[in-house]
Amino acid sequence: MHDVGWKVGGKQGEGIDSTGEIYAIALHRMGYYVFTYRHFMSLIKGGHTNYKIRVADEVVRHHGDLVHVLIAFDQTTIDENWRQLAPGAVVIYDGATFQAHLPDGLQAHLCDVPLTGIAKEAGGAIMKNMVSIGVTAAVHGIDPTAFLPVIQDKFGKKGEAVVQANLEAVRQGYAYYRSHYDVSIPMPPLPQQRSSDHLFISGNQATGFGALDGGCRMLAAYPITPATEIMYWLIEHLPKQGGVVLQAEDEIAAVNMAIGANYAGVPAMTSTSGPGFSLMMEALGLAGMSETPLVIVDVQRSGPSTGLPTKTEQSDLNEALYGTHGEIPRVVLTPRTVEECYRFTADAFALAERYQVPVIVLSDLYMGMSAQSIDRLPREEVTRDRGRRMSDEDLQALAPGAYVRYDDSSPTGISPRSIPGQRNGRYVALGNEHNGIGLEVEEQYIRVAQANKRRRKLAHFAHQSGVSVDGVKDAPFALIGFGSTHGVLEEARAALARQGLTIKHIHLSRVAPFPAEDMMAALAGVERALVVELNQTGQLADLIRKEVGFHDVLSNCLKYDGDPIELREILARAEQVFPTGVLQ
Amino acid sequence: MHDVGWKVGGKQGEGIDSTGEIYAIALHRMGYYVFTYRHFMSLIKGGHTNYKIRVADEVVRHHGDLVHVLIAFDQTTIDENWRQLAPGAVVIYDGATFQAHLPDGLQAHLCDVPLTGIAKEAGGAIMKNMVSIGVTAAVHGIDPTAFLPVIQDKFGKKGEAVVQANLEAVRQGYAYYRSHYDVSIPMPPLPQQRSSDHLFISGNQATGFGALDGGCRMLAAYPITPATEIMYWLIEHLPKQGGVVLQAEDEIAAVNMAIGANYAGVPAMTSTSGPGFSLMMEALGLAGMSETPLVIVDVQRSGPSTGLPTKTEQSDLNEALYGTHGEIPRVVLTPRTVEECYRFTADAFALAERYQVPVIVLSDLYMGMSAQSIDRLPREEVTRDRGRRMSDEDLQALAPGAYVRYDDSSPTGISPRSIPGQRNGRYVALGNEHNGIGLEVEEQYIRVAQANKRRRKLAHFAHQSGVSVDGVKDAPFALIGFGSTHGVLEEARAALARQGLTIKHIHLSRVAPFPAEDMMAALAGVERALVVELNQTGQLADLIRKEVGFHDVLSNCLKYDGDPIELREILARAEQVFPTGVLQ
Amino acid sequence: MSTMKDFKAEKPTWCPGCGDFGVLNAMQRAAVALGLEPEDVVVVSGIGCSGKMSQHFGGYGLHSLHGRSLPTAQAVKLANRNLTVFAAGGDGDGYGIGMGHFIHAIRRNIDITYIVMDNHIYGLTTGQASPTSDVGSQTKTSPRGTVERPIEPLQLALSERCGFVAQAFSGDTKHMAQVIERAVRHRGFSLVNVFSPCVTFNKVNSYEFYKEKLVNLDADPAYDCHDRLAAMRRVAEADNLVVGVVYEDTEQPAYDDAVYGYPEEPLAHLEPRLSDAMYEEILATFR
Amino acid sequence: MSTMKDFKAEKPTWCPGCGDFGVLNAMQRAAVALGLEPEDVVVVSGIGCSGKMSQHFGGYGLHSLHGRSLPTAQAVKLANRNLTVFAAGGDGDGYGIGMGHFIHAIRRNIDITYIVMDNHIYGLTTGQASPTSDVGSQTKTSPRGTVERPIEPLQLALSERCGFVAQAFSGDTKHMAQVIERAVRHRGFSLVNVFSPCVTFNKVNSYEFYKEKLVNLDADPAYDCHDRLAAMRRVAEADNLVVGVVYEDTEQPAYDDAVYGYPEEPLAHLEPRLSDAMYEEILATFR
Ligand SMILES: Cc1ncc(C[n+]2csc(CCOP(=O)(O)OP(=O)(O)O)c2C)c(N)n1
Ligand SMILES: Cc1ncc(C[n+]2csc(CCOP(=O)(O)OP(=O)(O)O)c2C)c(N)n1
Ligand code: SF4
Ligand code: SF4
Ligand SMILES: [Mg+2]
Ligand SMILES: [Mg+2]
Repeated sequence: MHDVGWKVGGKQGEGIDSTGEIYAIALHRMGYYVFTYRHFMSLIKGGHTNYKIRVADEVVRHHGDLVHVLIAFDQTTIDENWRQLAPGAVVIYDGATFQAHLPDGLQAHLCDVPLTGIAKEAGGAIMKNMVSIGVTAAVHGIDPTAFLPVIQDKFGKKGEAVVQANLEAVRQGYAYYRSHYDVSIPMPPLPQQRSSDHLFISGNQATGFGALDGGCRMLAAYPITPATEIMYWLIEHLPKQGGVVLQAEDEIAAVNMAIGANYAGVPAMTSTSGPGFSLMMEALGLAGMSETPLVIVDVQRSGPSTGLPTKTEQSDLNEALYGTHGEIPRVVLTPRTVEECYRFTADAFALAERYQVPVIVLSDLYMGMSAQSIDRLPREEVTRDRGRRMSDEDLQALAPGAYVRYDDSSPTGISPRSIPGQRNGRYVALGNEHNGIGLEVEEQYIRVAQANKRRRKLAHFAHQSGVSVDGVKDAPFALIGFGSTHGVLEEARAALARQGLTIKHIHLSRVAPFPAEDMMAALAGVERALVVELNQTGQLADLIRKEVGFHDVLSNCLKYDGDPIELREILARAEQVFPTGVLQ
Repeated sequence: MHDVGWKVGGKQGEGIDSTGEIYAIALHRMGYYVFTYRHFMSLIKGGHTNYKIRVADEVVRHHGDLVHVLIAFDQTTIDENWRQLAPGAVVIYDGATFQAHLPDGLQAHLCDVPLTGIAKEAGGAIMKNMVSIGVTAAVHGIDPTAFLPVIQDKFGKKGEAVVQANLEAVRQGYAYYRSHYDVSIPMPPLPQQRSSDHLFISGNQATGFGALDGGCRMLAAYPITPATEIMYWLIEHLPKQGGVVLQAEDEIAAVNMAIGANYAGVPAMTSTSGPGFSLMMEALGLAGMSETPLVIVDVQRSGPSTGLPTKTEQSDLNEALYGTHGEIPRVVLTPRTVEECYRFTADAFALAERYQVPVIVLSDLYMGMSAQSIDRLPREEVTRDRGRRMSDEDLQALAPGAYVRYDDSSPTGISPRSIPGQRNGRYVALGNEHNGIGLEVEEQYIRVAQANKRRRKLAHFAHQSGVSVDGVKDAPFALIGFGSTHGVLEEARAALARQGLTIKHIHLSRVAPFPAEDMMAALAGVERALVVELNQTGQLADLIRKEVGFHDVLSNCLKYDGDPIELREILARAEQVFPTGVLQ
Repeated sequence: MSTMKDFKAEKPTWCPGCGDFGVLNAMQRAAVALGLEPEDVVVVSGIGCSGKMSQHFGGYGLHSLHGRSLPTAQAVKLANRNLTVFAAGGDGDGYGIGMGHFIHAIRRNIDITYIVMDNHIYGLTTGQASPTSDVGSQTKTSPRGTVERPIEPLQLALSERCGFVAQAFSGDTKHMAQVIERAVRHRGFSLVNVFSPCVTFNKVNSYEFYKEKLVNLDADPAYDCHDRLAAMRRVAEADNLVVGVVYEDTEQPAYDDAVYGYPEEPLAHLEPRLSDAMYEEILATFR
Repeated sequence: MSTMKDFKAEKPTWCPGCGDFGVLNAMQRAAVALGLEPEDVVVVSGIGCSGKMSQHFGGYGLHSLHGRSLPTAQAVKLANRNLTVFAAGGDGDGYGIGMGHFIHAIRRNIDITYIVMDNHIYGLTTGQASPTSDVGSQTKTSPRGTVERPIEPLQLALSERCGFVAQAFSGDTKHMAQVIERAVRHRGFSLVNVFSPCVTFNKVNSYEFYKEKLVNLDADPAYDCHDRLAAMRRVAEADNLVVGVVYEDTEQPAYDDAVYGYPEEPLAHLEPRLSDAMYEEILATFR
């Protein structure tokens, strides 16, 4: 793989995001694979923000540790990001705005370009972003006209003049750099084979799309970073399918709405992040007890409490596994990729209906907000199932009132549902312990029968998710992770393998029901495993210990500063944990 | 130990509880040790209810499996309770109300007594309860005048005539039985030594008392069975201490109120049960993040969701341990006895202030609502601590604005608090990640420093709770439990030991911070352990597996039908799990 | 045509004499009068004695969580506009823990009927102060009398321009049935607050208490139930002790009529499948 | 005597021009006018741009959870009656997720001042519909316009007999300071709803918009702020576009004055110790 890292940084409100996005889309359309990452703060204006793009000639799943070209709109951008500069990197700044300085001894080229000046000439100061894209094009030797289509898309509706002015800004930036500097950083070669799809999509978009394709026809949600984008996406697309998005008054309303709609026969979900998820704990139990399908997407952010609302983390694992009082069956999926965001969210509706349980999809800010190039979405792999239902004929065939919604004699624990409106299908869905038709009861034997029925439902759970093993199958060393770290862990495995370590990468894309047998098998013979996760206490490692043991085998690699983990951080920790003799 | 079981049962609303209570208090005052258990339903009138009393000559911690005298106000009472009848038991019923029948072959004496008739003669049908107490006295040979003081207490304010009528009802019941039946069941001998205190107290009362004595001066709560009694108790007693009980609009308000009061320097708590506890998950994180002391009492009931609101369970363990998104330090105490309900709740305030963390006290319906005789409350053992605070002088000694509330350089992680109103002590308490003075920040190094500070606080946690080991210290077999099952597990251990098994009983009175070392030590050398808990999935066993392993050693003994576990249920399971050769 | 029998389920577990029997009866009567089929009615209730309504009314039932009947019921209706959806619960459920949802349900104006069995007490938890308890009420949690002002459900609803605001009394189920019938016919969110005595835990707000005090606005030819500000004044002057339709406004569009893209056919009847063409169309937005 | 400087903290992070600067300024002015010491003021805020008030106002601060400023603030006040306690937050925070607490705080009538920075938008989450958004508002979550009726904060408060109901505007901080001063002086719960423009995400409800439309009731000698029903009518007729003290009722006792056993001395100053005698007295009840 060949790759290059690019970053633009400045103050919130300066258009950093749109600059990055335009550049990313342009590269994507050229045929490159890009992976983007937005760094932003929980305030509206001011505050440092940046947009990182990693460009490669094959699919990349991580934003990369290094920056080869940095566009710095202020000194803060340099201060906050110089550690990532690759040797020989180019740093572009506008000397008319501030006097840039790099730490002593850093091997990088500081290039002063009058970004704002050029922009003003081209038609307005705000186009300094486009100028900087032009400069970048010059550094990489990309023909500036390559940006025309994106500019057209972005500014087309503002008129041809605006389009031309922006293109001119790009051209001028390009020209200025060319005539003043000669450092150039080559782009990776264009990918040979390009998929027919070649999509540029974020985890949140993929989640929305998956929901839509999986049958979701109602989203009830309350705005919260970083999950609101799912709401936006579905607001745009659901109504066309006759679906509806409800902005609820709070997360408690949202999740109960999703339960109500599912009860009434409409696949529905709610999307949220940590604080909202915590507010849903009571309703989670209702879905479990009443056997009502429910899908909750939790796009994790950095906690606890309000925490760092615009930063990433994988620390809601425990709450997803153990939240709510009492005991319910639940499914917790932890997609590893944007493709899995799409597929698992789609599947979640089938699983929720098939098993009549709540399904939680645990994504995170990093995966949710990082737009990236992928080859295609695995539509043909989507599980489609509306679950066991009583047809009108089934119900008619029964004596009046004879339908038993919660039939605890079902060997699988799953008893077919009826839907309000269906004749002879009446029952009560409820959070109280109940008998077959949904009346509150307290008889001990009914309680036990119903509790066992609920538990039985997941005994033979089947879904294309669980444990994946990459690398040397019987390696004595292993990296372990779950969810969005799959990409960086694959890179770490490759790096460690290159260093001579016999290693595998075990990854969980589902944590409940826990794939214990597969995990046992994957861990068999492992002498030392490094469990990499973005939280402070090692929740995944704890889960593995609880489920299959291996207390002496597991070591933690924890990151909880809000930023996504870097490859080098994993490698540094690996060096401490794996036999150092092997690594040089 | 000698003991006798007594039970009265009938329809909700028939005065079953007060009958049981009068009888229990009378016995208690005679000097017996009693343990009571109320069985009731989540509806107001109708529905079967009963009140069980176990009477013994020493402290008992369990309501006992057997009933020697059953007062049955209806056939349902017999149907629901005959399984507990001891051979030769006496069953009292009123043939004028219903024709009682026992299962064929059951060795028990059915005694028809015109309870209502006698009551009417004594002054009114409602006194049938008192008549039945008289009958009981006759069965046991207790002098009916022994009931006078209790009757005086209960009815004194209604006038002497009522007192006399009730006493007369007792006398007549006594006389009737004496003249018609001759089966008698001897009472245990009166205890030799009697403690000077000899208290009759329930877990909920002890919890309220502990809170009061531990310094609680504000309770904010929302009614919920079985926790409301704590509220009642404190409504009666807090105002006398200048304290206040707030009935909040919901549990979210309640817990946030408790946080607000603690922030302002007043020890405050909230008490609830499962559904309310689930609603508190977000605020739990706020307390953790803002380092505000907080005490939450969760009197567990049978879940999930609304579940069985009047039944017991130990199934909120997971939520107490893992609830809330993100990661916070927390203390979870699981009192084993009413004495510990008192002491731990009192201690909870000291621990919350000392470590500036939320402290959860996990009680349950069984312990909370079972009034019982105990010798004394361990007042001298109560931990009293207001935690590290800045005195007015400390603050004055600092330069203006120099006070750093969240000083992350503190080696213990604990940094002294100031209280609003104190000069030069201003700061912001918050759920966002923050710097030393409580301003939102996103710098990675501050985040990590603060997260580590928070985590460090419990590294050297010390409290008189954790792991208790009873029985043969190096036994190869063990019973394990937590919280309210301590009493019955002690009886089980004794029974198994009598059967020749070398066994110990390991019990947890604290689950977080987990006493891993002590647990390791307790489990060392154990070949097989039966983890007894009142839930469906074995949450305690899972916790032990996660913390210390021993996957192959642990077996489950689970009960989740809503009733407290019986001794014989544990023994039956023990027989399956421990080497049968040893047991005969 | 359905009859009363069709709307009966198991024998209710309420205390003999409980006002909620009257509410059940009135709901059943209204359902018959409206010509509904039992399977087309969904009762979504909260937790409380009143919450058992979903089990006692012979339709589909959803016995949700304490305070959450409204969000749940709104979604049921949106999911299937052919259903007649009741939300039902107590004063604690609806005006205590559920207060936020109450106000927002009014704003949203989804076409459901909300029946609050207002007994000024927490019944199921055996007698604590409720948000509608009058100042000074002595209950288990207020042995010395409550000090908070009671919730004013009608006034709050009127303030938020609720399109249908009514009150009824369990002592007059015939009238209540008429009120409920009108509430169901109203398109949009309708509130029916019912004085439904708790004979076990509230000895003050009894049948007698209300019989003496209530004024029936429906019987007052001079009362104009279309003047919102006048309604507020009248309710205030009568110290809330009125029954009948207090206010009706038929002009405001219901949510389901106003929201973009909401289909004519019940959502629950549509097969939730994305066509290949639509899938491709969406895919193109990611290229 | 404290001065403005004493109530300043770090430089606010709001967008230049944000209405919340005006609110901060008015609160500071009011604090000075009231002769408060910074350490005796606690600002409890929710989450939102407005929620940063607790960090920007130079007193003690408690930046609580989204929607939970009111329960938290009420407890702070009860814990220490010597403190001047503000609850502060946004329209989403207070009237969306926090609606239930809002109504109940009014009922409870604890002596705090609630300041809502009402910008008709969710600011911090970058521009979604808020409960006070006017019908038809186009936002990120309502690209085709909202269909829900907006919350009527003043009417709701008046319905619940809130003892002090006022409105102010960030474009006139001098007047706002006076209103806040009166609100603080009022014993009991006081509401000050502030039109505080979000210059970044709400281009409709701008300074100009309000400047044109607002009527100042304080400047109207004919207006009687002690007639509740008249106030409701006036607010309705003016379509809520008034500023000034809309209503004040000084007769209702505040919670802390009414609740049994509540001590004169701040609870926070009492040593929470149970005397041996009292312990024994309680013990006796268990014998
Ligand atoms: C979250 C939660 N909190 C508390 C409870 C306990 N609870 C059950 S019913 C009820 C109040 C009932 O009062 P109301 O709503 O007035 O109904 P009523 O019984 O009077 O009809 C309460 C507090 C609960 N089930 N769930
Ligand atoms: C429980 C919870 N849900 C959602 C959020 C995300 N959130 C933060 S601020 C906010 C809304 C802000 O709007 P408003 O209260 O009007 O304040 P403003 O920013 O406009 O001042 C939301 C939804 C959160 N922090 N917590
Ligand atoms: S307790 Fe009151 S509300 Fe509940 S069923 Fe009995 S009378 Fe009705
Ligand atoms: S986004 Fe709006 S409310 Fe938030 S700081 Fe900026 S102007 Fe103020
Ligand atoms: Mg009620
Ligand atoms: Mg706002």
